[in-house]
Amino acid sequence: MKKLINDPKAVVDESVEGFGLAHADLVTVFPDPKYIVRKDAPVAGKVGLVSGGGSGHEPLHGGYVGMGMLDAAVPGAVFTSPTPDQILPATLAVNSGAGVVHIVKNYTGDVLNFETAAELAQAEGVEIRTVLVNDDVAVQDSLYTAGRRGVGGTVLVEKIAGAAAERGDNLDAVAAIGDRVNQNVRSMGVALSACTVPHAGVPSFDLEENEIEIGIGIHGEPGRQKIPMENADGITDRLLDPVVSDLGLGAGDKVLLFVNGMGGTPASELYIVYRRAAQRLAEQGVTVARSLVGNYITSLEMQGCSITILRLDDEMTSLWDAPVHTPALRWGV
Amino acid sequence: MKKLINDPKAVVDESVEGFGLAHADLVTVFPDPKYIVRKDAPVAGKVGLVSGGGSGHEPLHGGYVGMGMLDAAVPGAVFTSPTPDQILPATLAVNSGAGVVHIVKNYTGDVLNFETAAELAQAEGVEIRTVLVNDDVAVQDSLYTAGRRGVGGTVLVEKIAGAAAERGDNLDAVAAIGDRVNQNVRSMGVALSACTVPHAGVPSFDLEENEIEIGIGIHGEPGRQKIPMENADGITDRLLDPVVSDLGLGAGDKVLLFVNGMGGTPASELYIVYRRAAQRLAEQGVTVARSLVGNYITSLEMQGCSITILRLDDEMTSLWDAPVHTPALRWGV
Amino acid sequence: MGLDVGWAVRWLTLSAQAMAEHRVELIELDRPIGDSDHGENMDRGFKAVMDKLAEAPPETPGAALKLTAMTLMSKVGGAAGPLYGTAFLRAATALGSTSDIDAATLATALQAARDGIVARGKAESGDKTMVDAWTPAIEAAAATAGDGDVRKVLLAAAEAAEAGAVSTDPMLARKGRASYLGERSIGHRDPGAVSSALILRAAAGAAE
Amino acid sequence: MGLDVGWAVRWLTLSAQAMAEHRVELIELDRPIGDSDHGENMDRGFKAVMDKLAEAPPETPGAALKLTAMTLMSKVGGAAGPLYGTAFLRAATALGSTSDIDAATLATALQAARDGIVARGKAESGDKTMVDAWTPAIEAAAATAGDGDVRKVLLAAAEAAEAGAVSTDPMLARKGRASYLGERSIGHRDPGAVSSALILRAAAGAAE
Ligand SMILES: Nc1ncnc2c1ncn2[C@@H]1O[C@H](COP(=O)(O)OP(=O)(O)O)[C@@H](O)[C@H]1O
Ligand SMILES: Nc1ncnc2c1ncn2[C@@H]1O[C@H](COP(=O)(O)OP(=O)(O)O)[C@@H](O)[C@H]1O
Ligand SMILES: [Mg+2]
Ligand SMILES: [Mg+2]
Ligand SMILES: [Mg+2]
Ligand SMILES: [Mg+2]
Repeated sequence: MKKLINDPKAVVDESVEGFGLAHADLVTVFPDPKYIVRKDAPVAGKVGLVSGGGSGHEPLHGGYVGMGMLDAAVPGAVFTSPTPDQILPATLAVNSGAGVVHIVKNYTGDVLNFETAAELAQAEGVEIRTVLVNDDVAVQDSLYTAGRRGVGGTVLVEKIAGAAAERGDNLDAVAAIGDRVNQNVRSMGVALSACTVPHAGVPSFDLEENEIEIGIGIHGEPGRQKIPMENADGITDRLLDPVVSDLGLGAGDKVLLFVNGMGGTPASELYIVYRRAAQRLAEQGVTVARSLVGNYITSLEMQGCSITILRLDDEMTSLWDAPVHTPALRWGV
Repeated sequence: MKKLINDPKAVVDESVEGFGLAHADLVTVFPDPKYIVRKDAPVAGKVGLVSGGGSGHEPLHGGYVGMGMLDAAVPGAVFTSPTPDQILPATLAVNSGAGVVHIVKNYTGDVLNFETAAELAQAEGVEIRTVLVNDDVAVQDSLYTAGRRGVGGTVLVEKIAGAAAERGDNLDAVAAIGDRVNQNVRSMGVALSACTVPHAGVPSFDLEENEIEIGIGIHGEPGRQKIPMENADGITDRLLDPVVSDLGLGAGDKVLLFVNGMGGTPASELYIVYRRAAQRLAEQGVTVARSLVGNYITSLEMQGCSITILRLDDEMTSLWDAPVHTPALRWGV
Repeated sequence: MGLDVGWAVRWLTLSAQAMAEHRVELIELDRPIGDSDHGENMDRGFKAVMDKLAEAPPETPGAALKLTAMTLMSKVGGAAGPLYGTAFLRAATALGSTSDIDAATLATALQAARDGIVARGKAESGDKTMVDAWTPAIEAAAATAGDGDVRKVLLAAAEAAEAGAVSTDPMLARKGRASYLGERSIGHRDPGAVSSALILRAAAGAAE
Repeated sequence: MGLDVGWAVRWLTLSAQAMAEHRVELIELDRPIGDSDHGENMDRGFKAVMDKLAEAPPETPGAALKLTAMTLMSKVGGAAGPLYGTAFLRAATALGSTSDIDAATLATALQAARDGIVARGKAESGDKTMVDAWTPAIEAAAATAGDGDVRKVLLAAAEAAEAGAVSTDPMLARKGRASYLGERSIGHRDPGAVSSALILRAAAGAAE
């Protein structure tokens, strides 16, 4: 394991500290308990948006704190959901009285910790709504499992719900648009290599030189199946097809196509995947109205990518286009 | 070698095609000879800015084509400078009559090919100025070598010269500000792993499990020396100190601190490096007035980073802050 | 002779030792069917419990367990943090302010802990989670409580939990991160069940 | 008997074969002291030359070399593209419209090629570049030209270029990418010197 780190136990502390120094114009970092708050929070009259989860997915979530997106992010240890004693003060810090929406990726740990924090916040008089993100089609959605994971769709939920909050939507409306994004977004990922959690020191799964793992999540957890290495077009089809069919996409649909890098894959390769996905969608009469290509929700230094598609309507499109000013996503301002 | 590619010989073609599809609102891609042009080029009355070089450094240079930065980018084969028959039409396409500045990283191949293209363009009546970027302190600057390489500073030259062109500076003025940035910027990089050029199929150099390569460039070329692995703070100091001393930085100086990822290193690690660098600069009384952290000039999937420092004056600062709208860098608009 | 606050503190201390010793093993168990952090999480959490115990020594076993609950909830994160937090909190509540725990109270407290885990995590027996260690453990505790010997209760619980952890090997996971793997989760032992067995073994050890 | 356009086309064809055959070797040579692309660049360039020759067969040796120059300049990129492009262009200019190259003209054309490389790249002998193959090659060509035998000139040039390529092993690079390595460039053979020797060997082979 070669990493640009000091003490493996200090990775999150030092990284978040550096993040706070680099983006002191946009965010304030609280070190203990650790959370990241939009510089001008709480914004009077605005619904607050809080998300969080294990670290190692940067720029998610801290990189999305700022105007038009999150009011606070709560980073846990690497790949470990944060604790209520972090989530609660973050929630209180961004509550202007209009209530707070928790955006939670559907993992047992995240759900349980946010649940506790929401109870505690409500006990302190803050109205809470929770938007659960579960867009990963690699996982069977069933009553008898933990359900689908929240992956790439999370970025889109945060952006669009954030824009709704910024324009002044009320608590229920912000949560509703977040839910609507979640209902219309699906993702699937692939790993060409595993990642190494600093405190573990060994790769999170084993892959032969000629194997890839299809259907991975974002926690270095193994995926749906190992298959022999294929070329980019073949891999793209394996990710795209289940996403398209789960969404029931067809001619006339307008979508946002998001090709996400897992951290260790160069942009040039993501564009090769994007090319194939865009061509396939065009063949099916689906219009790619918006695009996002890059490392937006990662798994440390894992090589691989995920494809996320959001079926757009006019409101989601205009909320996507609305100004955003965060360390990792910025436009219109 | 596991990569998200199809035919290794088609990597640049397919990647640039995907890039053009994803950013069709900002750029036009010409496939053969290959170059990328700002959608609204030539901009009447504006000096044109053209840069280029080998592919594999994405988002450099194509990602910086757009309002406030480059008018055209010319991608060569992976790590191979482009040819005059690409550079010439790119130059002609962005010439509004106000002349064109070539921003050239100081590598023999880039210099020779841009030189030929400049001659050909001048023969067609286009006034050309060339800004040579050579900011890499890892290389001895001497009359008896190819001189210092152009690395991280290139991004800053392109942004700041681009802003000068956008505000209407004339040809000599744009070239002059580009030169001024180059004179005030220095960089140094480290590799924790090598990268693999697709057509070569083997890593560009060998590193033991416990070795790192200090002073690498951006072409997978070996660096100044191999040393045993160190922690992030130690590595940061090895990069920062030569940059600071070569620039002659001292108390009272204002700088832009740019921590760049080489492609395979997660953002969290870059912020650990940023933290140390910012702390060390603060100790020396140097003010970090602007920051940039992320993958902006890469070496395929190489693990590692570079530190670039630009000594700022008021004009450079305001040109840095000026609006920019490109696929990879965007603010103020 | 019941169990006093000294036992509770010894229990937590032995648990902390066990988490430190088995940290790598628990990480390794969490690797094939999870995200390689369970050992790290538990070790971090129990180290924090030790710090808290040193800062403000509790006066009753219930207070010790409540302090443990709050610390695990705030330091562990992940799935295990809230689950163990709830378990210790419910056990603490069951104990109330008693300073001398008899066998029946002990069995009730263990039952409350297990029920807390189930209430939070909604897992059933056979879902390949820590519940598969706790359920046989409380059954064994209930079966032995009649004898009135707290040590015997704890030993029975620990042994049953260890067997329960082993029993997760052939199970197909239906809760937590391992459930994403479907069939591929079969053949691996659940890390949370193993840490649960270690904690119950520590409880027995503390009563020696 | 001088050299005609048939020789020129055979030369280029054999060069293209040599680049394809030695592609991996040239990439490997470019790895420790460069960026692992020289073989790929040369192979791509000479394949393009073959296509051009097929499209519009040249009428004179000079026309063949000019077409080669333009193609290498537009297809190779890197340092080698402009350098070889200039070399072939200067040689073509030296040949003018002659359709029958005698030994003296041949030596002059080779000298013009070398001078073109030096004019573009500013390298001196001993800088560890292709110049270290070309300089001994043109010296050998000049020394043998007096005999009037073009084959002898080409063989002498090829042999000298091969020796010249070997002579780069102990040199410290002062030009091109290898110069970044300073002392670490010592002990490696310059890839451009090797490709130059291959091209000159092809020239001799074409005259057999
Ligand atoms: N719904 C659940 N009910 C009971 N136990 C669970 C549940 N989900 C997960 N667990 C337990 O938690 C353990 C994993 O804990 P840990 O690795 O610390 O958290 P995470 O899965 O968030 O990384 C599993 O081995 C399992 O025993
Ligand atoms: N200034 C120079 N003069 C002469 N030859 C040079 C010079 N710089 C580089 N070369 C030659 O070019 C070769 C490298 O070519 P190539 O690998 O194709 O280009 P690049 O170095 O741009 O990747 C070197 O081996 C050397 O022989
Ligand atoms: Mg976890
Ligand atoms: Mg090259
Ligand atoms: Mg885990
Ligand atoms: Mg090369």
